[in-house]
Amino acid sequence: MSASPGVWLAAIFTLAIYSFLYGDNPVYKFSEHLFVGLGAAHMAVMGWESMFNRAWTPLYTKGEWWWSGAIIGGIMLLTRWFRPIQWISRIPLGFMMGVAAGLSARSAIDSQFWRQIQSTVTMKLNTTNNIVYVVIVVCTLAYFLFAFNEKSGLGQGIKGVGLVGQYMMMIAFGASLGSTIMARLSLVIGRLDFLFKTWLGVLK
Amino acid sequence: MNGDFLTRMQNIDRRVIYTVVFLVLLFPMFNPIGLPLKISLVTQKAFDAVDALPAGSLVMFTTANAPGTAAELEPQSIALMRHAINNKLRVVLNPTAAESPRFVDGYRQMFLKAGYVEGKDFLVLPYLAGGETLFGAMGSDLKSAYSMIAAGSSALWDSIDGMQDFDMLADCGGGESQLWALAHIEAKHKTPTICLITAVILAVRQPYFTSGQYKGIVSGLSGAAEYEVLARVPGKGASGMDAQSMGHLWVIFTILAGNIAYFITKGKKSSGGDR
Amino acid sequence: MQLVAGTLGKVWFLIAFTVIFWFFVDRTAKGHKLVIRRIAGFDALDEAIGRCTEMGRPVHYTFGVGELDANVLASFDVLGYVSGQCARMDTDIIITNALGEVQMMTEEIVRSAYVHAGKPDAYKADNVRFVSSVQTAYMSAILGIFQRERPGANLMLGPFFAESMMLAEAGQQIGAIQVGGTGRTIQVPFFIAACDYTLIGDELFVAGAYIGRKPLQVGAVYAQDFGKWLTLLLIVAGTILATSGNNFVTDLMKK
Amino acid sequence: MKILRSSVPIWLGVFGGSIVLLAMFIKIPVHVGLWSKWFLEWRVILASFALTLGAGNLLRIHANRIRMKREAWMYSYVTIVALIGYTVLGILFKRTHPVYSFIFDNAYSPLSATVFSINAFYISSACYRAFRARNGHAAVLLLSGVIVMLGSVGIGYAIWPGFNTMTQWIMNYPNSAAMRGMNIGAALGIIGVSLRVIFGLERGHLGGE
Repeated sequence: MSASPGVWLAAIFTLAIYSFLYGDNPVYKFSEHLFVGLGAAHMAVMGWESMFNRAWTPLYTKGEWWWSGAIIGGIMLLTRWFRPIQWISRIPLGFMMGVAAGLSARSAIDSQFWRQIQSTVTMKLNTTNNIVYVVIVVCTLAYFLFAFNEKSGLGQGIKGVGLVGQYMMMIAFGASLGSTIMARLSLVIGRLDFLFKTWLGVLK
Repeated sequence: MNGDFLTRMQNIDRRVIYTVVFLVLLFPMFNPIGLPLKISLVTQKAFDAVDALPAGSLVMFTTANAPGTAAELEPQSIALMRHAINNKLRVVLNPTAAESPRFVDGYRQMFLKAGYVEGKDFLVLPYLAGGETLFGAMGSDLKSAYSMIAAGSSALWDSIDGMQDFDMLADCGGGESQLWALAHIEAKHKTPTICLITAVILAVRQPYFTSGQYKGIVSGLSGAAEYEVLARVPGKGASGMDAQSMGHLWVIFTILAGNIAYFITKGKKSSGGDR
Repeated sequence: MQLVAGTLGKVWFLIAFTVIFWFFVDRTAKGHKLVIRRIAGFDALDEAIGRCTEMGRPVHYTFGVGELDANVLASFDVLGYVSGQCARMDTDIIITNALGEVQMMTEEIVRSAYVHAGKPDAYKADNVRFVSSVQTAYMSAILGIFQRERPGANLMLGPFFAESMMLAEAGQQIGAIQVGGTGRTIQVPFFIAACDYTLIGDELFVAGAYIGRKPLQVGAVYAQDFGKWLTLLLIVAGTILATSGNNFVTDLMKK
Repeated sequence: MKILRSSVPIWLGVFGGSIVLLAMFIKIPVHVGLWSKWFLEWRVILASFALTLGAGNLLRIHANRIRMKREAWMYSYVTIVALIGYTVLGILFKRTHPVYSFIFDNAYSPLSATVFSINAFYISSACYRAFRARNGHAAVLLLSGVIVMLGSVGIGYAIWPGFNTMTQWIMNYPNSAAMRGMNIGAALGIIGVSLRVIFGLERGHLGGE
């Protein structure tokens, strides 16, 4: 059995969280509230450090003036705490939303849309596997068509193809679930390893 | 077996499932079964790519390892670090997530213990926030992205001009960082890239391996176990594999049992917990 | 002005997308009725809120811990609608956030939904909560909230990471009616396994159009559908041509 | 004033968003690329500031909880003390301080790892319910799930090597293709939603209509 207070503490917290699997209890509540506090604090510390390293130091020591935009924007965000001037925080907020949209659109157009099509159109339909692949892509995509009248002939057709796509998606979802179970079990194995090897020392 | 029992089995208390999961995982940890380990192609290729690097090659190890995913990523990372040490590679350690610096400290200790000199044979970069933005900045101008590192403070850092000087990029994480590595670094500098990931995301990363963008993938605890075998650095990965197999077997058993019970009692009304 | 090499195709695509977008915005604004197929996940929202009202339990709404992106924005449309309905039905809505900026935006959305519903005083600031930007801390807090405040509905729409499984299963355990939806397709299976209704990928992004039927949003759906038809055309034509040794489509897309 | 309150945020968003998007296509004028780089970097810093506000909100909610004596209010003290104490420690004495590291290693890390591992129990009970052949869809889900489960660990290989081959096939073809279809669809959705912001048509998140 370990003599290190740190290991004991870690073991107690591990058991505290697992106790939730039986039901909510004071020990879990304590650990949960502690963790939420620590988590927010760690993020604040990392955020502060990063702000300092990334924006303040280059601005202050190297004269990279353009960082001041970020710092001024940040201070504008903080007006949120003062009701009469709260509206000022909307200015950087609007900016953040815009940039997020720009960035989202950018990666969607390139890696998620264009390049995925590119790697599909180069497929030659000369093996069964490739034909299956292309058919599945087409059917799945058909499921995501929205703007049609379900009662019309075309609508019925799209719905039919989409239904095949739906079945294909179910295969994919099953596969994901199946392979995820393994990944998740590893995490418990990691904790058990800690409890029985590092803490109790009963496992070689 | 009567219908009542079967109905109850379909709505079995979760806590029973949980308890058995614990026991089933524990049993093989105490009594190793030694089930066969099949080396997968992705791991083999990852190992080959690292093993082919001549001594002194420069590797960038970007890691988003965090306590939540460490059970999978840590054994992989340690195996890779030990392989790098055995092959005398120079490594730049780069924590890219807010929770990673503590893990990088651990690798730093490993290198120091192996006789590496900090700043000459290996280097630890400070953590910078930014996620994708950071990868973009690294790809376009590594030195200015880390402009807070003073010139002259490290011989290794001074000898590097940018990502083009690296012989390999190894990205570790359970999020999107492997895609950023591809988009901003591999695409631009053709740096051979491997990734160390959680098994969950293997399904979505595999297409990038097939297309040759990743030279190899180490995925999950099984990937770690395979890498340990290939690199001859026994560690935590291999010891967990039996437990995984047993855990899986139990889950499959519950699913089959649940289905059999469901089909026998089909038509009867089942209450709750069955949505 | 000079274009980056290899982006000409994308530029043309974006231009076409924009033109079609505005064309249909114009048409809907002029009163043309445009159709959108049924999406069960959105129809279920009212049922979920109704059940909470009946049982006197709150609605829980979350975006997950992912970054501020298009998923969050699409989800904002749903949140606006749901919080308005909650205000009208006098049902509490708890929103848990993992990002500071999203927290601020949700405050604005929920508050104005309450104002529009004519019940500005019913808005409870303490129910729009920042929980944690640390994924696991966020999960642990949600487990607690679910056990202690027992929401009757759990709506999860946004960019989810591994917290999806835990949220959905925890909600299932307390018997909440659940709707899950995300454009991060890798998380969809977990919603499928534990939710009553799941919005798969793109379905989430038509939220605004489906619920609000505002011309602007309906226009976007038509532009999205144009993109899909174009993709289908490219894939079918491209693969058939590629099989016969003609790389026309491949080359076209490289330009 | 009204313009500052309602229109400026929208137009700043339009400006920021279009610069970032255009930088993908336009090489000259050089400002587009430079500004886009700045904007992306600013966003990261702004997010750090927003996180501070989030922490403030957390403090306020827990303080209110103590004040109103809501359920489990005593525990709110734990959150408040941990949040303030750990932040002060980290900022004044740096993350490298032994006490900071001790707490990180022996409280934060095990808590985080254990919470994450609860996923394993949850997914096994979710699968128990989901993998039931109630209808065609569920049957397909069940079948592919079980094959992949057997194919990805040693024991499946020991039972029948074919599981491994089948798993590889499912992963590389049906799974990969369906994921690709979904991704393309989702990408178009993202483009549609993002363009609405870039065109300045969205204002709900800023308190507007």
